[in-house]
Amino acid sequence: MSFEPTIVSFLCNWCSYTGADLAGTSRIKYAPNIRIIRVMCSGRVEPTFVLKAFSEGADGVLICGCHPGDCHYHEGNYKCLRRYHLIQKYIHQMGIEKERVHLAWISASEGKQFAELVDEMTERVRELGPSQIKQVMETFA
Amino acid sequence: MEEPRVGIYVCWCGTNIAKMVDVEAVSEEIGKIPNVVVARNYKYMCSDPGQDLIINDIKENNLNRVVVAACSPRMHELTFRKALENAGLNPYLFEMANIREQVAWVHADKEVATVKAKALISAAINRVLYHEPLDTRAVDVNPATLVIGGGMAGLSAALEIADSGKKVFLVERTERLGGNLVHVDQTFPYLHSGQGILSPQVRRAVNHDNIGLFLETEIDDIFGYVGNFEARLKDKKGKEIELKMGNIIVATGLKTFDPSVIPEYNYGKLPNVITSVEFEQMLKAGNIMTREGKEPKNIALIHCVGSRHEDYHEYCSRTCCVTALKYANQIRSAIPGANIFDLYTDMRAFGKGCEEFYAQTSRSKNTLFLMFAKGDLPKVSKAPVGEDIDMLITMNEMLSGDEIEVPADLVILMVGVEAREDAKDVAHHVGVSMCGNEFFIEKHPKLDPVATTTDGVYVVGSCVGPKDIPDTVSQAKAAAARVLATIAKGAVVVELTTAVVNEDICCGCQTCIKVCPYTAVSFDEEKGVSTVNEILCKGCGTCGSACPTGAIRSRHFTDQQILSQIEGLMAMEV
Amino acid sequence: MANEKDKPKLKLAVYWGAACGGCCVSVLDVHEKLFDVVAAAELVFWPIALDVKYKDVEAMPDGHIDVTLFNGAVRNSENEHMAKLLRQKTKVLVAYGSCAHMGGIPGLANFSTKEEIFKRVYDESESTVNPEMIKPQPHYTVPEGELEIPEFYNDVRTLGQVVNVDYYLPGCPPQTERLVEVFMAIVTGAELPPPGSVVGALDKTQCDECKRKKSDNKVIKRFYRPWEIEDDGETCFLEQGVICMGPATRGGCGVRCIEGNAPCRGCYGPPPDSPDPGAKMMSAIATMIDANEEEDIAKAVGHIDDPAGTFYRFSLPSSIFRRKVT
Amino acid sequence: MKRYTIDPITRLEGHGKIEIFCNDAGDVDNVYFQVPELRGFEKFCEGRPVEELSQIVTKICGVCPGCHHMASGKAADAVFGVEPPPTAKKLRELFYMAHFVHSHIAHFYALAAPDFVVGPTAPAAERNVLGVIGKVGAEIGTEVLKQRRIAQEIQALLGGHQTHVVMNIPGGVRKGLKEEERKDIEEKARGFVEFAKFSLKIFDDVVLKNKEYVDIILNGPYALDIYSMGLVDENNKVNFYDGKVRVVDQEGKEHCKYAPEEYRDFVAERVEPWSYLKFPYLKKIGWKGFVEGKDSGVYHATPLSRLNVAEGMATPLAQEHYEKMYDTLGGKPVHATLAMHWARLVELLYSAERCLELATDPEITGTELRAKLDKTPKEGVGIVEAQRGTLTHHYWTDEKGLVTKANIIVGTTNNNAPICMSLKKAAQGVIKQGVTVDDGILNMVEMAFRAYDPCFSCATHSLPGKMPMLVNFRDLDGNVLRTLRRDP
Repeated sequence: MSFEPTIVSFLCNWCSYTGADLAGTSRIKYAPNIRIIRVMCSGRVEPTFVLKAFSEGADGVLICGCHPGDCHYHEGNYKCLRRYHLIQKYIHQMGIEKERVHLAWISASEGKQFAELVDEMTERVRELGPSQIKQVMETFA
Repeated sequence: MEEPRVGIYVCWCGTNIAKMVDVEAVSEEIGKIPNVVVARNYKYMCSDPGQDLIINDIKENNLNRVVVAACSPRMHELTFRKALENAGLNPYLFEMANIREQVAWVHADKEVATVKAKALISAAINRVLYHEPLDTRAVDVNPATLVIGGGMAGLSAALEIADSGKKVFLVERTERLGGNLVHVDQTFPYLHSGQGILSPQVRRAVNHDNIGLFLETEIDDIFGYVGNFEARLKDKKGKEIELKMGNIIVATGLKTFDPSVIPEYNYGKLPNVITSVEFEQMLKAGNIMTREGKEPKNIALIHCVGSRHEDYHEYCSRTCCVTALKYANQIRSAIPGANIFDLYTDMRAFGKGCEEFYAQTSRSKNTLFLMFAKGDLPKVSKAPVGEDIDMLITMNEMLSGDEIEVPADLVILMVGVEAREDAKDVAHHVGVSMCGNEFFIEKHPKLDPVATTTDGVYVVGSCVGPKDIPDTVSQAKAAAARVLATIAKGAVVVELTTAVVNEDICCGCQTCIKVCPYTAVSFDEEKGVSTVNEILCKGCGTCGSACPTGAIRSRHFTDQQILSQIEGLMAMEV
Repeated sequence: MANEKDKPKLKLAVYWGAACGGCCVSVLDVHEKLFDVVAAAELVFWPIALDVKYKDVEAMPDGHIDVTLFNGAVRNSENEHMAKLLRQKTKVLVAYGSCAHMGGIPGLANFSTKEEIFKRVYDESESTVNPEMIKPQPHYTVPEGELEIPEFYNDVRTLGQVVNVDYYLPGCPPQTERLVEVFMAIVTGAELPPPGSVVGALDKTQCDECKRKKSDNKVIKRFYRPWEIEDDGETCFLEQGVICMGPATRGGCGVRCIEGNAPCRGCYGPPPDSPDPGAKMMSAIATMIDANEEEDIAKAVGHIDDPAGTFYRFSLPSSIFRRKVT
Repeated sequence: MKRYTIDPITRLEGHGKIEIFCNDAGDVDNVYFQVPELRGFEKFCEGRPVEELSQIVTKICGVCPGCHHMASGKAADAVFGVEPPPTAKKLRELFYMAHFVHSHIAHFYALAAPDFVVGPTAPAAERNVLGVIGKVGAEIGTEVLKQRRIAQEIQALLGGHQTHVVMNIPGGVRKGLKEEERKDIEEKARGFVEFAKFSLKIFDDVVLKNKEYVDIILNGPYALDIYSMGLVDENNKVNFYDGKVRVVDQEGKEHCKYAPEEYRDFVAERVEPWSYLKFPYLKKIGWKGFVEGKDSGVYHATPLSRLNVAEGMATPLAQEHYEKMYDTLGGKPVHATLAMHWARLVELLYSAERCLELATDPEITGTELRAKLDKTPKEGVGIVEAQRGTLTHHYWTDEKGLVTKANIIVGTTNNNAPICMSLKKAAQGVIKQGVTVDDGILNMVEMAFRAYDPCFSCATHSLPGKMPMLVNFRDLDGNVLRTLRRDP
């Protein structure tokens, strides 16, 4: 049986989560590997959440926010973008592939794009294979 | 904290969820999770009996936490929070798991979908364990209202409110009121004069004691929150005007599509290809003629110009079809002998009296309806020299199946409508979102079509999407009614899902100050700590995520809640 | 506790795992007060100072020792054995210093595997001549008999990851005054915080005590290494673009590094209830970046050299990830 | 065969262990000194910014962190290819002298003095710093602790952090000295000089005036016929902070004199499977095992070896005592292990005098603290003389100054082989057929070990100073027949 990755996703309430809802109301099918957590703004997403997701066994983390300039809170998505870059640098240093964390902009109307994004991300992570972090946690001694 | 007693309710949503998620199995298994006291599944949780289930359980099993697994929280979170309130439980001790939009509707394998549903629910349970009761706060409502846009929508809203004796500031960027209707000669389906409808309204607005009118004025900035907005306006001379209001109605309208981008129609190249807007001018002036000043013998109307086409706009502009019918009638009465060719794809004549109008028009003589396939546009070209007509239109006529040539001296393009390019700025000032085609998004397309996700801000008329006059006016008056209701209440309730500073931890590094887009965080020199203004704070949580000490908590989105939710997501892995 | 007079001397033990000795020195740094301490407490086990052997500790009844100050991380089998033994024999086990608390500097070894470390030290080291690729062995037979040394583990762990710890006393090393405060609190039977708490450190972080000028100007265009700037000696390091762990590091040390014009290094660990010792500061630092364009942000982040070694300098083993994935 | 396990939980990178094997006749066959811990700094320094290392490596040893800080700081200067301005160099050395004063005071009074002041065979209970105090008076004990504290206050003032110093930055130091601070240090330095002189007087009164002790030093089983290593300035005078490394042979003839960056041509390290600590030796001579003589590359780097390689001390009073020592012990070089205590006191006096010189140097309060860094970082070696031996740090970095490789030879490591050999000799000298091994005997063995002031023992500074000692008499299978230990 092929490896089925688990992807934890953080979506901002106003654009991305609404976009995901739209994918639903439009009945667009996408990979079931994603598990979504709603935050009010991508600016709420901080490294702790990403690290926690990996330590709990996530193979990938997908963060979505409003398109640049469209943030419901003006600039939250930029704050997220800044953290995203540092998170990637950090996890890379910790021996985790950068690509396991991905940030994308999804507007309230981009249900289709969201579905495609989930499928792409799922494939990307499937190719990377299972994340080793959880195993490290278990064998840590 | 008291021992958590959680109630779980899995909704079938009729068959919507039930056909893709094994709701029985889910509620059974979830019932085994520690702290879960009751786990039920029911056809429609949002229905009254559904909500009563929750209310009774809260009372009988004294639940202190509730999780509903159903549709998107954006749909029914408030519904269920109310239910908790009715049962005497703080509404924030509730969490929703979205197993419809995020599971049932997007996945195809029932087994997998069921597993995922469990994961989402266990995450919701983990989260709700750490929910805390939150207060709400009532703030006074400033009785004045700002209406942005002086078109039919803005006018109607402004007058409705002003007539009820409340102050209105009506802001219009151009030098006159009326918006697009100004250009319209007659309106469908009853051929009332546009002016006849508009001028009395404009006159009343201009002279109304309760309406402060600001022409040639634009919004410079808006800040504040429901009940207490502050707006800074700039007029043409650059003069700044500061206003305070409790509610805002956005009625910025739309503009017509520019057809010169469509090669097939040669608009701008062939002088006798004109837009419906230009044709309205002719009708108003009362003389229909070609550029050469001749009376046209053959007149063609082409529908869906810029509408219902993936290269331009995919949506239907709603008013063009019936407008075309209106033209057919007006042309026939102006030039009885003229041949009228109506080139359409689908004739969309919905709305009161419109279908009848279509029937009546099609029965009349020398009006020929020709159908082209969506996307297969007719081509307008200059007629060869020698012919005594100006232009030829070649098209694949669907009903006959023939490729035909249509003669034309005058071609009228029924141009569609689109959002204004400056809609973005407005959206930003008032904090409303826009959909893909740049029209504003309503709070809920069905249940709350004039409100927005920003409390106290309403969107009406064509800035939400193409509309005819009756729909526009009814929206405007609906919004007016909503505004008047809040003014009547005198106070609105604001959620306190805001950031809060733990002063025992805050070290005064001041990282958070510049992070806040609403200047809600300030530094208390005396105490040497940051403080959050709960009314200015909109609860985005960015400051909490920027705080290096963890002193700032984002209420209802705390680290503990989210981290616990993540654990829950993974707990159900198989 | 019983009243002052007839109170028996406090039975005190001090032990190190993988540590540098600085913690022991910090105990000695009570200086002239040493005699008072010796008067108040009976040192029942302090290998560096006293002739008390493992065997003697094993012979003690459970809970015989009132307080053990365990410093150092758990790096090898001996450390682990002693941690478990002392837990058993001690009423109040204190993880003393950064290494026992969070893994400390030795915890940086979790960037590498045991094999990588051995390879570097015993094979590749430029001054080492080891053609036979000899490696130290836990058991090795010499002509005269068998020799034993402890087994070197792959991971460095904190004391709390090996045994149940009553209190954490942070610092590299802990400021001696803090030790004396805690020590006296125990001796005088003062009210102690709930087990698992950090003692001898403040809840507020360094900035609260830091004398440097700070403002809300926490926006950074470019990050600098300390040697890249002319430190004016009085402005907040962060506002000069130099990463300082102060905002995310408990106070209590007397901002000693900053007093020496070096940015705080984080040895006192994160404030209460931190889910991870470095992630909050990482988030704060990233948020401070004064750019919205992706490439500008990437450029700014490019100047944050060694994020893992910076934000987890003393706490890698206690971080969410524990160690590098290899 | 009998096996004696002397299991002192001692400190370097971990805990030390001594295994003494005796043959059936009861004579010592062989002795193994094992260091059972490794932390792997050489590996995890990789990836760190080079300026970080001077703070990270202090954690190699919290007892002599200042030495690692200085060696690392100098290595970082070299990586950037800069020389710190004079003021910076002098501030570093000033700090370093205080570091030496603090360390040497503690070692002498807590570890060495008990053996002589109280007596090597005196009851163990008395043979500690408290015993010393009993002999020479309580106010001295207090004075010892006070001087040590003062030395540490100076380190804290200059280094920011009293233990894990943050003074150095590539090209200089982070903090200058104010005039009032300088005055204060000058005062304290005068105190050091007085105290150092006083300490030498105690040594003179208690040790040198006691023929028995002098005899132990000169004729006890405590001499090793090996090479000596130490750092010297351009006049071949002892220097701790800067200069070249000089090695002399058993007759005091120069074997080599190398600049820091050349260390690999002269020193090599050997790995033994029974210890985590490597065994350095002179590369050009080669490793011949744990043996003495000109053909064996074994050398020691101790106070005694430092004086052996030098042509004198750079300060007047220290020079006097330097000459006196060699006159008394019969000329240079001296190989008597126990003479290290005397040498250490001469160094104490030098450190105190040098401290005073620097504190009164007009340049010391200068404001030019850092050299400009305009070269691309690459590679650098930094060498200082640590209390416990020549300390070498060698770093390689990428163009951003992030460390790609690090190699470190720690002070005590130099003496790893000599310690094994001294212990064997001492053991062979005192544990013989028919001799019942008792407390005094064990202490005789221990004295050899302690003389090196290996970093692990110095952690016991100013506490009742006595190596814990346990001897197991085992049969061939290693079963314990009888256990002998001292009561504290």
